[in-house]
Amino acid sequence: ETPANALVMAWNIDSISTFDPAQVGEVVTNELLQNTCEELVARVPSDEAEVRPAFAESWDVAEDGKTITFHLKSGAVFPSGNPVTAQDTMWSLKRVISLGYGNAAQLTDYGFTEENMDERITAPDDTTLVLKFGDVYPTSLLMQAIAANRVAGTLDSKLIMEHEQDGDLGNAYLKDKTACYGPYSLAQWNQGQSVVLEANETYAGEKPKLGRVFIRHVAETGTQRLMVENGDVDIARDLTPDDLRELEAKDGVYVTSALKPQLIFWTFNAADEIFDDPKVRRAMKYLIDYDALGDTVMQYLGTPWQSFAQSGALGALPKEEATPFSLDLDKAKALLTEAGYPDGFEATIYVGSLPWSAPLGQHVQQNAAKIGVTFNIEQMANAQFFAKVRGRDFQTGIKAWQTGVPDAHGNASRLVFNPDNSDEAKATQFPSWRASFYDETMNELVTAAAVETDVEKRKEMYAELQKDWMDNGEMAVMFQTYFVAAARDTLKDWTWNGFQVYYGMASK
Amino acid sequence: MQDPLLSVRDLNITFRSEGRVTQAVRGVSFDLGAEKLGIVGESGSGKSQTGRALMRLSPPSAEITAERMQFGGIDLLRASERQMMRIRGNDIAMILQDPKYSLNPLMKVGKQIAEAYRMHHRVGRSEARSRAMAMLESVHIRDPERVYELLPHEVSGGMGQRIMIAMMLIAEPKLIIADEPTSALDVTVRRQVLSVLQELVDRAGASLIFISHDLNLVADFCDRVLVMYRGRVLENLPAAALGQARHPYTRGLLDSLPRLDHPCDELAVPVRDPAWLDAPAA
Amino acid sequence: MTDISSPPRSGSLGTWLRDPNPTSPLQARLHQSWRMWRKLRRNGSALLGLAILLVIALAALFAPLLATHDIFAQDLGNRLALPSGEHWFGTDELGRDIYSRLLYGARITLYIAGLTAVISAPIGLLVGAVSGYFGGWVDTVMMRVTEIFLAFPSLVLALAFVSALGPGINNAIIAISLTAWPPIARLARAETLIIRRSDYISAVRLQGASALRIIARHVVPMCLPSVIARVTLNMASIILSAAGLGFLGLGAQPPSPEWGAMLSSARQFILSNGFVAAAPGMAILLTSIAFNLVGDGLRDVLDPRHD
Amino acid sequence: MTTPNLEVSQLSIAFGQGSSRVEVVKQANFGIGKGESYGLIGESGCGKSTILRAVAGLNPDYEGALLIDGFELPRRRSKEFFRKVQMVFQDPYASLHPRKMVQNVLIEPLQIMGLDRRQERIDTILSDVGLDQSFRFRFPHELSGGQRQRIAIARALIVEPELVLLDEPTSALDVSVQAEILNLLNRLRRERGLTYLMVSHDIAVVAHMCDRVAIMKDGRILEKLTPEQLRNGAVSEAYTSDFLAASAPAVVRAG
Amino acid sequence: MTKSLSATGRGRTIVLPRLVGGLKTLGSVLVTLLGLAALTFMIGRMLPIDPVLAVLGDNATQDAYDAMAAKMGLDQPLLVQFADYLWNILHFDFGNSLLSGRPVADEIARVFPATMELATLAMIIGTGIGVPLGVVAAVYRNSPIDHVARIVSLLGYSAPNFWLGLMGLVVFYSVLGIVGGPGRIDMIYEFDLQPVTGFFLIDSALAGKWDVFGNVLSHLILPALILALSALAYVSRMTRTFMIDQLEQEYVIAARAKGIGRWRIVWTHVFRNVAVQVITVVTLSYAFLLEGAVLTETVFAWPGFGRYMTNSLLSGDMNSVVGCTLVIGVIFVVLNLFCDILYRVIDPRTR
Ligand SMILES: Nc1ncnc2c1ncn2[C@@H]1O[C@H](COP(=O)(O)OP(=O)(O)OP(=O)(O)O)[C@@H](O)[C@H]1O
Ligand SMILES: Nc1ncnc2c1ncn2[C@@H]1O[C@H](COP(=O)(O)OP(=O)(O)OP(=O)(O)O)[C@@H](O)[C@H]1O
Ligand SMILES: [Mg+2]
Ligand SMILES: [Mg+2]
Repeated sequence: ETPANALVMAWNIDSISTFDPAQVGEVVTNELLQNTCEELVARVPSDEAEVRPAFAESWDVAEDGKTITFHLKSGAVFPSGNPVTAQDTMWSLKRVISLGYGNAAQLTDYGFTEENMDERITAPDDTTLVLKFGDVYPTSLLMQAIAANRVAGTLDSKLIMEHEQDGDLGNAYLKDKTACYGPYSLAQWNQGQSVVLEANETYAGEKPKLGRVFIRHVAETGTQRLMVENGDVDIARDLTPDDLRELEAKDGVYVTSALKPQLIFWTFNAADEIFDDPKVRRAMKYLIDYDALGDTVMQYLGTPWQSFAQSGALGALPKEEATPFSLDLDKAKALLTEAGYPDGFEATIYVGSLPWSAPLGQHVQQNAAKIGVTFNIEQMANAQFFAKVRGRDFQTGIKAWQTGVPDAHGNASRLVFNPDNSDEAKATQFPSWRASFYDETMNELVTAAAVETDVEKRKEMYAELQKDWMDNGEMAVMFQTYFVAAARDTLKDWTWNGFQVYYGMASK
Repeated sequence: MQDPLLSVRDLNITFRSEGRVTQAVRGVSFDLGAEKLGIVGESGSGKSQTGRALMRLSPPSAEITAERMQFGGIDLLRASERQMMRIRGNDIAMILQDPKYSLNPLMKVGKQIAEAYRMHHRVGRSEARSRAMAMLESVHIRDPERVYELLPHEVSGGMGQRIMIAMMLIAEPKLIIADEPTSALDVTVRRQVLSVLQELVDRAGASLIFISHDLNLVADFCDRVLVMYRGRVLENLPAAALGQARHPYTRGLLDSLPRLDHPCDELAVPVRDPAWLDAPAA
Repeated sequence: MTDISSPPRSGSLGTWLRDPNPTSPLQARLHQSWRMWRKLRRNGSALLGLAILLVIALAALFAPLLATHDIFAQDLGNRLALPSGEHWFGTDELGRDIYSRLLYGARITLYIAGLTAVISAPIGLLVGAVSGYFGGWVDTVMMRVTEIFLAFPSLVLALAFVSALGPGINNAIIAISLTAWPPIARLARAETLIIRRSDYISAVRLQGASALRIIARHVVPMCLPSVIARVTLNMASIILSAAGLGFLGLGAQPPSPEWGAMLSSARQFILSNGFVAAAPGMAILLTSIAFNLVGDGLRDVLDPRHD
Repeated sequence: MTTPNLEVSQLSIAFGQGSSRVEVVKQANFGIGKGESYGLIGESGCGKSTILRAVAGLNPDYEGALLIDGFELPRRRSKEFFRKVQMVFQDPYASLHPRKMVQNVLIEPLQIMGLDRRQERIDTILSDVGLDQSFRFRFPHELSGGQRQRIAIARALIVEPELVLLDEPTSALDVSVQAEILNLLNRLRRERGLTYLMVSHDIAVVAHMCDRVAIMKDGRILEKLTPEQLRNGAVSEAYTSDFLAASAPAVVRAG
Repeated sequence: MTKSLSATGRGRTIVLPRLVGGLKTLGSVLVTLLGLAALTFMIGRMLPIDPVLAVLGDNATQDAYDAMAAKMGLDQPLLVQFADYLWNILHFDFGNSLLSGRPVADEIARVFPATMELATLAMIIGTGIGVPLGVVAAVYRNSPIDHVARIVSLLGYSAPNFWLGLMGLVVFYSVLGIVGGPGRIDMIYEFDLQPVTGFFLIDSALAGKWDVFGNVLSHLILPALILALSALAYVSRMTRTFMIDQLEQEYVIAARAKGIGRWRIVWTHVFRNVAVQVITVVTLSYAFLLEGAVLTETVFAWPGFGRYMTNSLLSGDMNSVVGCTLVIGVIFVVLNLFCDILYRVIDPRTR
């Protein structure tokens, strides 16, 4: 049995490598940071597209739409005892830009640069933070992309700067520590072993109901299942569909899920002679039995989805329109014939080591074989796979991508927009660039939609963009995935949505 | 002659392995009183197997039959393993050919001797130790205190053989079977070992079966000789009469030895006659 | 028509074989093999192992005839089905017939296990024999190298192979072989240390034989029985480590029905659908046991000490 | 006397290092003429085998000189040396490779020496050592001790050496087989004009076989004698007479 | 005067060679380890796995990537990196883990005791059962006991560990509830235990917290048993082989001729003669267990060495991997040395 005042979780937390909000790029630490660092605003648990006040009690947008002023909580105190001020928040935001890790894009995408940040990010007093933008962006987008993002957490600048090494702005210090204003703070992290969070006494927001969060690293899904069945953990995070199905039927355990902004797709490298032709790429999209996979291999894990704008995002198409393709070998064959491959071709699919990688690969492989296309599957470690894809060194690959914004722009700016298709540009953070996909018209549309403040007009633009992209884009999106977990009945109020997990609301 | 100590009638030993049947010993019979009996014969004639059968130490693949194999009041053929354990070492002892292989290489030789005594006598360690020491002295080992502590690889061949003898005779058995106890030794050492053996036999009044292929040695040392050929006893005669042996096989063996006193160009090689096997037992 | 090469009638062939006084090297060799065979035949467990291996080999050979389904054909609607008349061992996570896949998998699995043994045993044997025979600094150096390989993480090596030579089964085999030889070398060295002191080695040295010749022709054959036994002991771990490399792109890639790969992809269904893992697991287990039994038997037969 | 076939001068051999160093052969000197048979006798462990092994090159760490036909031998023996000098070991059970057919045992020296007419030579040598052709395809475990020793002798003689080193060639065999082997060795020496250096601890055997005998004790050569001197007991060392006394036969033959 | 001279002379002849021998051994050991480090490092740096991506994630920009690579020192030429690395190693600095940023030595010190505790218990069980099993099988060679022992040990050796592990968990943890389940210790106790040695059994015993000790043991026992099974299989097989060889020796007959009972002969005479070989086998399998039974550790959520190394490797964290490799190297070298010395101590013939 688990302790009454603690949340005990079994989770594969191998991927944790740092707790620096400027650097964190993966799901696990992101979730932990959400619960240790309070952002300016928080997403509403029941509707991720909406935000509510968090560290910022309120905000107003200037007439010209280019300046947002946040009014912050007053009298807040860091776990270290230092007072929390708007200067800390400002410092934290600038720090992300200065460090220039992947997360800097959350800010640089909206015009912040190291040169202009001192002028554009300011804290006129202890409780006021002002952000100035060069363009007019939809406020909802900015709230989602910046204010609710981990980059907008408030770090304990004084404490951190005491531990600065070689001008790293505390990056080394934050490797295994949190120094944030938020509901919990990190008490202990042993790589590949466990993470312990403890509630902060000084946190002025809603007090967490469970004083301690204990995460045990369990890589084996079967083991996770046994632990939750036995009541040794309250919730298990990495279960397989088949285990989930059986657990759901059992007493004492329930299955909970939330659709998350992650897409699983089959990407094609347009630099490859074969996949340069949109017809070929389109043909591939008819090789996937989306529904059958969704009911079997991907049950609980994902739901069929084919557009870049994930379900739930502003601008996303309704389900029927976002899933125009279905398994149709004849159509695929016809398209290939049109493209000049009546007898098929031979190519390679790279897959990583996630549980669904190989089954999905084999599925398309088998269907492709039926129309004369031979795919060879090569499986490899994820880090190796990433390197290949980022190096444009692949023909096709099955991969996932997650955005941090419940807005079509989040993915449009990455999966569709390609700033510069040349090799030298090394726009490696753009899946579109990785796949050598460049479309002038789509690029323009993405840029235009981002600054369109008329919501309806914006939605229309995205609808147009999605249709075009689904037909001609560089990837066949297959699924949008779920967070899914099995929890004990004793664990109540487990609250999450696709973007945020609210440990503090859980109770027993 | 009064009741013999050991009486063997029609001893047969057969090996069955891989479908091949080897008759190692065929119908061997003899009686043994308080005397030294030599068993001679060429290699493979069944000497060792006969000796081992008496102690029931034949390999598991051996099949032993006999009309009689009586030792004192005990029927060796039917004795239980437990009974045999008590007999071995205590009533019948066996000295093996090569001390190099017959002593446990990792155990102090003294301990090996003391162990043999303790197996049959309920005594403490120190008692057994002093017994072993006395035994070492009685086999003419000069510095028993030191030798007691040695390991088998640290003693010479002759010394090793004397240690073997001490080990096997410490429980004062009534019957000693010595299987080629000296053939690994060179001539000078051989004499010493034999005299030690002789001394001990005399003192305890034990009977001795002495197995060897050296006719000279047996003639010199034993009272009576069995000559074996392919598992069969061809001749059973007093050792002193070996020079007058009738059987061509025995004569052949004698002639095949090079001799210092009779130089010759060519040694005689014994001729063997399969008919000997069918002749009535000696 | 006469065929001069046809063997004599079975009766006379039998006597010719059994003749303890062979008149030609061939007859002598065959006579020797015949006697070994007789020895082996009396060894019940070795025979059982041989029978199992034979069954597996035949299954591999006649897989196309014995298989009931296309091993690649997926049927998502009927995935993870329990064993039935239609699918004797059930179906896997993509609805493929496990029984048919096992049959075809035997080919790849035997290939991997066999080839690994065939590569690693000679390397180990050679290193061990050379090191033991020469002794001195040669021994020191070679044993240190062996130690390095022993301590070397096999995954590092495997990954190095992917990067250097690319993925594939054959590279996996090489990678596994490279980590499998050190224990064999140590064993061979220990045996050689004893063998090199024997008179028959001195005797060939007195024939003027070169060290190479002595090692290859005289030392190696004597080490062989225990090396064989040691190699067969490794079969299960070879198959399993080949599977362990699968997710690095080494070894059998999906949709290959290699047993180890089948087993490792069935891992996530062990609790919910245990039989998916059971079939390849049992196949590996049986093969390994069979190899071991045969290996033990062969050692007894080949080892002249047990004559 | 002509140049001796083999000359051993001031040969000393030690084993071990530092404090565990023991000298097992101490300044041995002797020479063997062509066609002569020379015996080395002494108790177990006195260094007889060590001398033979040194001559054969199996033991390259020695001091002193070994000369064949007047030329000093290099430490690493050449192939030519092994054509001239061969050795027969004490234990026929250990000196044949358990997995090699007789045919292969005999053909190997021919291959190494690059000799021709191989099958013919094997035929000849087999009949010379008194074995018929059916033995060609047998394995050692199918042979008796005496037969094995014959094969070992055949192996040594097949390259037609001049000098044969015999290390107790019969001590592992029983007396009847010993007689056969000794006769065989004598016959071969006569027929081929071989030179023997023979080691034994059996005085009678050495006296029977050798033209000259050296008695060894603790690594030293005590004295050198002829067989006649041995028979007559005309020895100068007490140790030798002890040795002789111990070897006296007990069986007095009738007639 | 002369006396003291001769005494020193004697001393020198005995001590000097030993000293020289010892130094030689030490030297070759160091060379081995350096070779090992060099090989691992060079191969590791050529691996296709990119540590920068492992740290930065898939989404990083190229600028961030380059900055990180520079920070990790990966932008230097390979040889320079290697020289740096060697230089550090010679100062006993194994660098920081690329992934966690903590000193590799600290990380290993954390995970290694977990594995060592597991492996040690497994080895004690495996040896405790495997050796007698092998001995009995050898004594009753080719009897049903022998066959059963062989098949059982073969099953243990050939069954995939992760399967055994999960099945063990299902039966003993889920259904019967008699063992502690995954992890080293129940969460409730995790904070009660101040790590001193890193061996939870010892730590809890030292602290006198016997309830914690019991809990640790209940977690340890199942994975240990599973690992023990495969060790047992190997140990018993090898023991059987060695025993059969020895049982055929002449001194066994001699001992029987003395009237010693069969089992007394087996244990006091024969077994001592195979002890060295058995110990060699045991230490070697211990070394392999210490190298980490990755799958068993995964199934039992055991925060051990094997998993740590595998994970480091798959993330391209070569500093950690080389550190781990060196640890394994030292283990092998030390255990080998230990066997050699033991051999000399137990078997006087080799002296
Ligand atoms: N374990 C066995 N299996 C089969 N045959 C055996 C076995 N042991 C001995 N023999 C056979 O039994 C016969 C007699 O052997 P034994 O050892 O008694 O001879 P021996 O007279 O002692 O000879 P040696 O003088 O060589 O010691 C031999 O022909 C031998 O081959
Ligand atoms: N390789 C070696 N290392 C150390 N000592 C050795 C070695 N070979 C022989 N000796 C020792 O050298 C001495 C002489 O041995 P050698 O074999 O020459 O004696 P031998 O006269 O042939 O005796 P035997 O009649 O027993 O064969 C012995 O004390 C032996 O222990
Ligand atoms: Mg005998
Ligand atoms: Mg000798």
